[in-house]
Amino acid sequence: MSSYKTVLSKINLRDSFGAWWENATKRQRIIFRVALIGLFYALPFLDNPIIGTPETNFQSVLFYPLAVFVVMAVGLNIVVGKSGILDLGYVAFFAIGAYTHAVLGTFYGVNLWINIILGAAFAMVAGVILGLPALRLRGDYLAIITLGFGEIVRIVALNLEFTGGAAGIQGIPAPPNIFNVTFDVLDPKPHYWLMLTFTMLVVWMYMRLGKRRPGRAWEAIREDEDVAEFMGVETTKYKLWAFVLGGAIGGGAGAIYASQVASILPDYFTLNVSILVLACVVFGGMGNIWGVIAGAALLQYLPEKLRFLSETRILIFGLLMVVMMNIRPDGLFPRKKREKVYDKVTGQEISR
Amino acid sequence: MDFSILWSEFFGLTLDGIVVGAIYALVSLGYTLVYGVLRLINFAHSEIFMIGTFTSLGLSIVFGYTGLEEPLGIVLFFFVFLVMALASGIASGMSAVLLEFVAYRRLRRRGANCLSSLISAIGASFFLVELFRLTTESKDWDFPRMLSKDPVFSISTAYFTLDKIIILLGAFGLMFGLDRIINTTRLGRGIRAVSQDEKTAILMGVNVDRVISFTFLLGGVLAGFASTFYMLFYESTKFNVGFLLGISAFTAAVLGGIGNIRGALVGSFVLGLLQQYSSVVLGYNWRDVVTFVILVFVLLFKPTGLFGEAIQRARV
Amino acid sequence: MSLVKRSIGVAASVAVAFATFVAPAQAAPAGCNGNIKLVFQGGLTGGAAQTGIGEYNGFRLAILQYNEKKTASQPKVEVASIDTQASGSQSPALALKTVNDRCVVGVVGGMYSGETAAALPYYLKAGLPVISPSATNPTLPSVGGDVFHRVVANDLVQGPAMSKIAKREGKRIFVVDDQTTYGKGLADIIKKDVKATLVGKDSVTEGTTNFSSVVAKVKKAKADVVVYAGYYPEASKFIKQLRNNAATKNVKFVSGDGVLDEEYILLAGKYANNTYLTAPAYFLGAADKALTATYKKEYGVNPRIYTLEAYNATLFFLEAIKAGNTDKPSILKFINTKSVKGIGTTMKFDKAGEPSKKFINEFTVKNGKIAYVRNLINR
Amino acid sequence: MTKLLEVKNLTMEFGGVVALKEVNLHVSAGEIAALIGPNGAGKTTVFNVVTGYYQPTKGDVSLNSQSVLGLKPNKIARLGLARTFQNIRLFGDMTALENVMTGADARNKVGLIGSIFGTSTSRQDEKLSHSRAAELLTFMGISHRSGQLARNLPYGDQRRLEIARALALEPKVLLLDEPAAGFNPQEKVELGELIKKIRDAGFAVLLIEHDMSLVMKISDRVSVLDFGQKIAEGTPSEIQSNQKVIDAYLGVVDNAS
Repeated sequence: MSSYKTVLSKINLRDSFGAWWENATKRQRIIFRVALIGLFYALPFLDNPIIGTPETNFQSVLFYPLAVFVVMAVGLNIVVGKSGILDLGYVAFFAIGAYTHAVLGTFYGVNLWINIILGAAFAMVAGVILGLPALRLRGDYLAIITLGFGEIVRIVALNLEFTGGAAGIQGIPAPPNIFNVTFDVLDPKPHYWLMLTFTMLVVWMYMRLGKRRPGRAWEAIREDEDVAEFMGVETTKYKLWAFVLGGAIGGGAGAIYASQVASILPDYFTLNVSILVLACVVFGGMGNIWGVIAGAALLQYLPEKLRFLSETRILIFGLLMVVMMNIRPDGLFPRKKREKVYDKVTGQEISR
Repeated sequence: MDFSILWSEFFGLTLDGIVVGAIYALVSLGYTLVYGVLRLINFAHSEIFMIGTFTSLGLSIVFGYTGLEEPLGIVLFFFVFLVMALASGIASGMSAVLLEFVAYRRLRRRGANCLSSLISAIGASFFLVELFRLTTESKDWDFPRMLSKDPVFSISTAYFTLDKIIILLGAFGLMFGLDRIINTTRLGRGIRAVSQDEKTAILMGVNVDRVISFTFLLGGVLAGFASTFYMLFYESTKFNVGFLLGISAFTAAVLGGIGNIRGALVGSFVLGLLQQYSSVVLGYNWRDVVTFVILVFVLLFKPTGLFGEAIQRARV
Repeated sequence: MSLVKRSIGVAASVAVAFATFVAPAQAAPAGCNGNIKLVFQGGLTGGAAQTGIGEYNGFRLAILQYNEKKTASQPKVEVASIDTQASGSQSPALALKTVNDRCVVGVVGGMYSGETAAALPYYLKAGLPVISPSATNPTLPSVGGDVFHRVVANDLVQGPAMSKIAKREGKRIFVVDDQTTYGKGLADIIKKDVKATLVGKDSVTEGTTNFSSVVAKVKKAKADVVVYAGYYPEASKFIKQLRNNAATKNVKFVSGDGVLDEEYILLAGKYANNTYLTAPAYFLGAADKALTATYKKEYGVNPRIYTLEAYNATLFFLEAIKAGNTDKPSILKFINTKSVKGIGTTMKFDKAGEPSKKFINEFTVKNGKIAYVRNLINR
Repeated sequence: MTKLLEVKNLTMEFGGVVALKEVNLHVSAGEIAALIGPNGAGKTTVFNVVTGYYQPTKGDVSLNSQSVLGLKPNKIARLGLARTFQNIRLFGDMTALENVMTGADARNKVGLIGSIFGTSTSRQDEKLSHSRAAELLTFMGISHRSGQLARNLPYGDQRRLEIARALALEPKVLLLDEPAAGFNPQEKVELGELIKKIRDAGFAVLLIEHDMSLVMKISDRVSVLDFGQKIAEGTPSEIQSNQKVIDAYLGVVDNAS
C-alpha cells in the first residue's frame, strides 16, 4: 500500500520529462522538437470526431480562438507570469495591431508582413506611453489603469472616422502568396500556420530572454521588487521592457488576426478578451510558458468543444474555472523548477 | 466641448451625480472591505449586486405590483420598500458569504497566489451571470413604479424627487451604520485588525475565517441595499446589470484608495459627479475616457489614491 | 424554457430525418441522404436572444409547413442554426463550418449587421446565397456581393423615413444613437437629413442606464423632437427619464425598428404611448391572423418583430427548391432573378440584393399596443 | 586608510518623529565596522538611508568621497554598496544559483536586445555571472545547494545565500543586517570567521549585530547608536569600557546575545 503510494508520488510527468530532457542527447532533443513542431503544423489535417469541434469549423477554431489566444497568453505571460505585473487591458495592444493592418492594409495597400512589424511597433509605443507613468504604481492600481487603457482604445476606435466607427472596417486584405500558399478566406490553414510561426518566433525569443539576465531580473522583480532594486536590478527599465514586449506580441497577433477575419469591429476588443487571456495565463500556470500555452489552448478549445451544450456552455465553463483553480491553485502546469540536490561531499547530483 | 450646459444645468447634474455616487459608494464599499482583509479584487461582487436587483424584482412580482400606473401610498410604499431592501440585503449578503466559501476559502487556506483567487472569482462571475441569463431568459425586466417621480421640491435645476431623497438618506444611513459596526463591534475591530496585519491578528486570537465571512456579509448586504435603491431609481434590471456598475464602483474604490473606507465613499461621489459633468461637456461616449484619464492623473500624483491606503504594508 | 425549445428542435429534426429515411427524394446534393439544409444565423443566446429566437421560429415554421405539404419528388429541408450570440467575433468559425457543409444551400440571416458583415466574406467565397430578415446596414452589399440579399429596406431608406417624421413633428431635432453598427449608421443618415433643424446630438452605449446628462442636453437645446437610433432596452429607459423631467416631458420621441418590440412597451409602460416608431417591416400579428395562430400553437409565444421577415426570407428559399433548384448556384440564380410572393408583399431583389420594393411603415403605441399608422415610403 | 563609505551628520525624520539625529559614520577600506545599539535605535534606518531607499531629511552620504544622495537604490548598489536583510528576503522561487547570478548581473553590461540575439558579449556575460555565482556559493560553503529553490533552503544556508548574493555585486562596502540572528553559538563562531574571510577577500564590512561577543571578537571599530544618536565610537575594548554605552545597554548586553 505505502509502497504503491510512494511509487505514485514518484510519478510526476513534469519532472520525469524534465529528467529525460536533461539526459537526452542533442540528437534526441532535435528529433523531439521537430516531431512536436511537425505535429502542430499538421493539426489542421487532424480534424476528426475525437478532437474536432462539432458545431464550428475545426481549422478555423485552430486559428481563432486557439492560436490567437495562445500567442496573446504567451505575451501576457511575460508581463503577469514572469514579472508579476497585473495587466487587465492587454486587449488594447491586440486592438492596436488589428487596426494597424485594417487601416494601413485596406486604405493604403501596405501588406501584412510590414503591418505585423508596424502593429507591433505601434503597440510598443502605446506600451511606453502608458507604462512610463503607470508602472510606478503598485499591483492593483496598475490593474485598474490598464483596464481603463483597454477600454479607452476600444472607445476611441468606436468614435474615430478612419477606424470606421461602430461599423468597423471590412474587406481587410490577406497577405500575398508565399511558396504558393494562398491566403484564402475559406481556408484558415495558411493563417494558422502563419500564426503558429509567429508563436514559435515569440517562444524562441521568450526562451532566450527567460533563462538569461532579463529573465532573472523579471523573476527577481516578481519575487520582491524592493530587494531586486537593492541588488542592482534596474526595476523600472525591466518592468517597462516586459510591458512593452508583451504589447508588441499582442500587436503582431492583432495584425494577423485582422488579416484572417477580413472585417473587424470595435466590439471584438472588449474587456472580456483581456480577462480571458489573463485566465489563460493563470489557468495554465503563470510563468511556465509550456503551461501557459497548454492552458490557453485548452481554455479556448473547451467552449468550442462544449458548443453542443449551446445554452449552458459558458455556465459550465465558469464552473470549471472555479473548480480548476481550487484543485490546482497554481494552474495546470505550475511554474516549479525541478530541484537538483548535490551531495555535499562528492558534489554529485542526488537523484530523488 | 460645451461648458454652457454644465453651468445652466449644474445643480441638476450635481444632484444626479450624487445619487449615482451614493449607489456606487454602497457597492464600492464591498470591494474595498474585501480588499482590505484579503488583498483580493472580488471580481464577482458585481454579480452579488445583480442578485440583489433580481431579489427586489421577485418581491415586486410577489407583491403583485407591475407597470407604472399606480404609485403606492407613502405608508404602504415604505413597508414594501423596506421588505424589499432587507430581502435583497439578506440575499446578496448570503450569496457573498457563499461565494467566499466556495471560490476563495480553500485557495486562501492554501496560501495561493492572489491571481488564482482572481481567476476563481472570474469563473464564479461567469457562472452567476450565465445562471441568471438562462433563468431570466436574457430579458430586460421592468420594475414597477413605486413612487411618483414628480419633484417634491427643487433647487434651481435640481429636482428632488422622493426616490432620490430616499436613496440619499438611505445611503448615508447605511454608511453611518457601517462606520459604527467597523469601529465599535468586536467583529468590526477584527476586520480592522486583519486589515492591518493578519498574522498578528491571528496571534491576538482573532478568528480570521469568521472575520472574513463577516466582511463578505457586510459587503454583500450593502450591495443588496444598493441594488434596491438602483431598482427604485432606474426601474429595470438585466442579467448583466452588474458589469458596468461593478467597474465604476471598483474604479471609485481605487480612486479613493482601495482598502480605505472613507476613500471608497469620496471616490464614489467624485466619480459619480465626474461622469455627469464629463458626459455633458464632451458627450456621453467620451465619459469613460475622461474618467480614466483623470484617474491616471490622480494616481500619478497620489499613487495610492485620494486618501491613500488605510493599510500600509510593512517595508524592509 | 430553453430545454423545451431544444427538445422541440430535436423532435423536429428527428421527425425530418425519419421521414427522409422512408421516402428518399430524388434531387439533392450527394451525401446528404436526400436532404438539403437551410441555416439560420443569429443570436439565439446572449443579450439579443429575444429577437433572435423570434426570427428562428419564423424560419422553422416556414420549413415545417414546407415539409408537411411537399410532394414526394421534392427534397426534405433540414432545419439548422448557428448561434452567433449576435456578435461578429463569433461568426467566422461558424460561417466557415456552414459553407463547408455541402448539404447547406442557403442562409437566412444574419440578424444584426455586425455579425452579418463578419460572416459574409465566407458566404461570398463559397457562393452560398444569403437572405437577411433584419440586417439593415447600408454597407452590407459591398461586403456580400451577389450572394447577399435582404427582405427589408436598409437604413438609407429607414433613416429618411425617421427624419420625415421628425421634421413633420417638430422644428428642433435632437439625435441620439447607441454607437452600435446599426444605431450609429442610422443616426449619421438622419443627422444629414435634418441638418437645418438639428439642435443637438449625443451618443450613448448599449447598457446605458443613466440618461440624465442626455436629458439635460435635450433640455438645454430646447429640442421638441428626440430621435433615438438604437434598441429597445436603452430606449425604454431614455423615454422614461425624458418624460419624468418637467422640461422634456412633452418632447416627441421618434425611433426605429430596433425599438419596435413588445418588450419596449413592457419596459417603458405608459411612456411608450404616442411615441413614433418606424420599421421596414410588417407585424406578423397584423399581417396574417391564421399564420399567427399556428405560430402561437407551435411555439407557445407571440410572434415578434422580424418573425414575419424571417418567415418570408425562408419562403424565398423554399420556392427556389420547389422549382427544382437544389444546389447553391441554381438557387442563387433563382433568388437573383425570380420574384416570390410572401406574406403581405411580393419579394424581388435588385442588383445589390436590396428589395426592389422598399417600404417603411410608421407605427405608434396606442394604450399599450403597437399600432400600424401609415406607410411612409414605398418605392 | 581611505574612507570608502562616509555618512555626514545624517538626520532622518518620519512625519516629525526623529529616527536619526546628526549621525556621523564611516567605513574604511579593509575594515569591519560594527553598528550596535538597543532595538529601535535606528540601525536599520541607517542602512535604508545609505542604500537610497529613504531620502534623508538632512545630511549627506558619500561612497568613495562621491555623494550618492538622490540616486536610485539600484544605481547605488552598482556603485558598490550591497546589503543583506534582518528578516531574510531571498527570491524564493528562484534557485540558489539564480539568486546569486541576479546579484552578479549588476556587474554586466548586456541589455535585453543582446540577450535576445545571444551576442558574444551576452554569452560571455552569462558565463561570467554563472562562474562568479558558482565561486561564491563554494566560498560560502553552500555549493551543494545551487540547484535548490531558495525558499526550500535551511535557515542557516538562507543567511549564507543572502550574503553570497550581496557579495556577487562585488561591493566596495558590504552591509550586513544582523547576520547572526537565530544562529547557535557554534554557527556564530563560523559566521565570525566567514566575515573575517570576507574582509580579507578585500570587502569592507559594515555590520549591524546584537550579539556583543561576536561584534567584539571580529570588528575593528564599533559605533553605538541610541535613540537615533551616535553615543560612542571606538575599538571594541574602548566601547566595552564606555560608561554611556553601559548605561544605554544597562543589563541588555547579556540577554541580547
